[in-house]
Amino acid sequence: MVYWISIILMGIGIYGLLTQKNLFKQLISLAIIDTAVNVFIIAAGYVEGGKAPIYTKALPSFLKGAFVDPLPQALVLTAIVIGVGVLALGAALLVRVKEKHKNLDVENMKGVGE
Amino acid sequence: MMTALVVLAGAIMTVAAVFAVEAKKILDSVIAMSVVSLVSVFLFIAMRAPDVAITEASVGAGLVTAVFLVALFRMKGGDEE
Amino acid sequence: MRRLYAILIAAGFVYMMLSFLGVVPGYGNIDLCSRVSSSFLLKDVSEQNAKNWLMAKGLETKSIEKVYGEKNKEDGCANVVTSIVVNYRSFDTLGEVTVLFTAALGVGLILGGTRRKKYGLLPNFVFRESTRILVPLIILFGAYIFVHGHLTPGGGFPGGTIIAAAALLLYLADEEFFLSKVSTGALEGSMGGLYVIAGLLGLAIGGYFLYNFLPTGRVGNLISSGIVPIVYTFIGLKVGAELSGLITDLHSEEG
Amino acid sequence: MSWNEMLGQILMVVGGFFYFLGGLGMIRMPDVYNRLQAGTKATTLGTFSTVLGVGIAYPPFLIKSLIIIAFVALTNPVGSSVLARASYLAGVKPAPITKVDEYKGGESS
Repeated sequence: MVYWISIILMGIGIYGLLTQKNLFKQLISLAIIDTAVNVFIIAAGYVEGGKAPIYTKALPSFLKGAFVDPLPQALVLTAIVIGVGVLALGAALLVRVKEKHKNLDVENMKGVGE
Repeated sequence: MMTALVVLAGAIMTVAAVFAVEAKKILDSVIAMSVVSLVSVFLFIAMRAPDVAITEASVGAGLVTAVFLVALFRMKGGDEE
Repeated sequence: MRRLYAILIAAGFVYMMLSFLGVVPGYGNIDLCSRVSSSFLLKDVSEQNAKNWLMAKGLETKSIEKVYGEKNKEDGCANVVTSIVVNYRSFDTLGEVTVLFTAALGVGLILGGTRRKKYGLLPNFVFRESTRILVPLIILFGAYIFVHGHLTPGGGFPGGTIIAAAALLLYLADEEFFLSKVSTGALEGSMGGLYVIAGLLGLAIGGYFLYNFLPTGRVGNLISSGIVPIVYTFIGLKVGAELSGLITDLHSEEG
Repeated sequence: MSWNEMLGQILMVVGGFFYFLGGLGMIRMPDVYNRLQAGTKATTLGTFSTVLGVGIAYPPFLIKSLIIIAFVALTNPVGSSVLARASYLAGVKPAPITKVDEYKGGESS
């Protein structure tokens, strides 16, 4: 189920990346792909009926189905923060591009795409 | 119950993503992207990942939207001069 | 025409990913025993309870004693994700922090300046005065999140982001406010240096980089799990200073 | 069910009722300022009531819920006032039924 949601979101992101001529729209498509991939990786570690991976007083029922898998969560925690760095750097670059070329359209820039 | 909520969240995310890609104004697009991030927080909670959920809520939905809005505001400010 | 090609490519990608779904295990049907060790799953907050439970099940008690008696890699953290992120994948986190630093450095090189960019917004009395009350509380909340990172959900990265949100609030409330580049740079650099020094201390004492050399205490206490809360405090302050510097760069101009 | 759980759940139901009133106001009110007023006032009361109900029903959460109430009381009115001011400065006209506009001509801060 969640696999389907994230794959459809990735498809929408790729579609936006291919069709939109505005650079800011392409950055937003990249952000959508980022979120979708994170959802996909978390879904790969979900165990039906599992608990959140935090030790509490009650001991988990024996092994199978005790926790969800904590390793994808740690990886996604890294991926989210790096995504912020990438998107902020992209936004800063776009501010400069706008100052230089006066617009963000890929096909109307001087010296680009001709 | 949980499955129905997950399906609803997926529907909202898909509609918001299509709107974010196809909207005419970039401001609408940024807000729709933030909606996608916020609903994905619910998916993370449904998949028992509270750590990722709190990080996505503060970093992905909060800071990225703020940075995009500030960058957009700078661009708009440059337009009027 | 362009849209048609885009739809075709996106549909091809979706078809490829859906056929790939046959390889990964189905949603929710993962056998966790094949992924992690059993002693990892058998830790508990209350020691006595766990022993009784194991005795009642007729299982061997050796593993549970090993968990409480010796140091193993996940020692002391109640939150497993934290123990993965800052205990035995800590070198990875050091690289992640470096990537974030590089991104903030890039933003500073592209947009940075020494003067506050003014938009000519009118000052708002209510917002400015309430921001003065709120900002210390927000910073306190961020500190709470990253100090309790090994017990509750949260940790250094969301805590640092909340601190950066306080800086963003100050920028929105006051047209004159400008965070000095020196202060954020000094805080960030010293915290990154302390992280590396903690790793080198582990190398000197335990034999490998970022070894958890402090006593680990009991699972669930605030002062437990060795250097994990200390390292998370470093990460939280570093990320907060970095993102505050990033927001400062976005609000500044040359001149 | 002990008395404190009962009291807490009654408070939670009252909070849900206030949320419902806030949602109704969002639909029924004519312009953005009235909607902000409905959305903020009703949901602030609803949050107070719900969080206090949780704190009374489960006493370990009482202090945390009081802190949350203090936070909400600080942030919610400020956010609402800033939103209203921003929409006024952006040129959103109030509904024609409005009689008094004290904000016209700038503020006196």
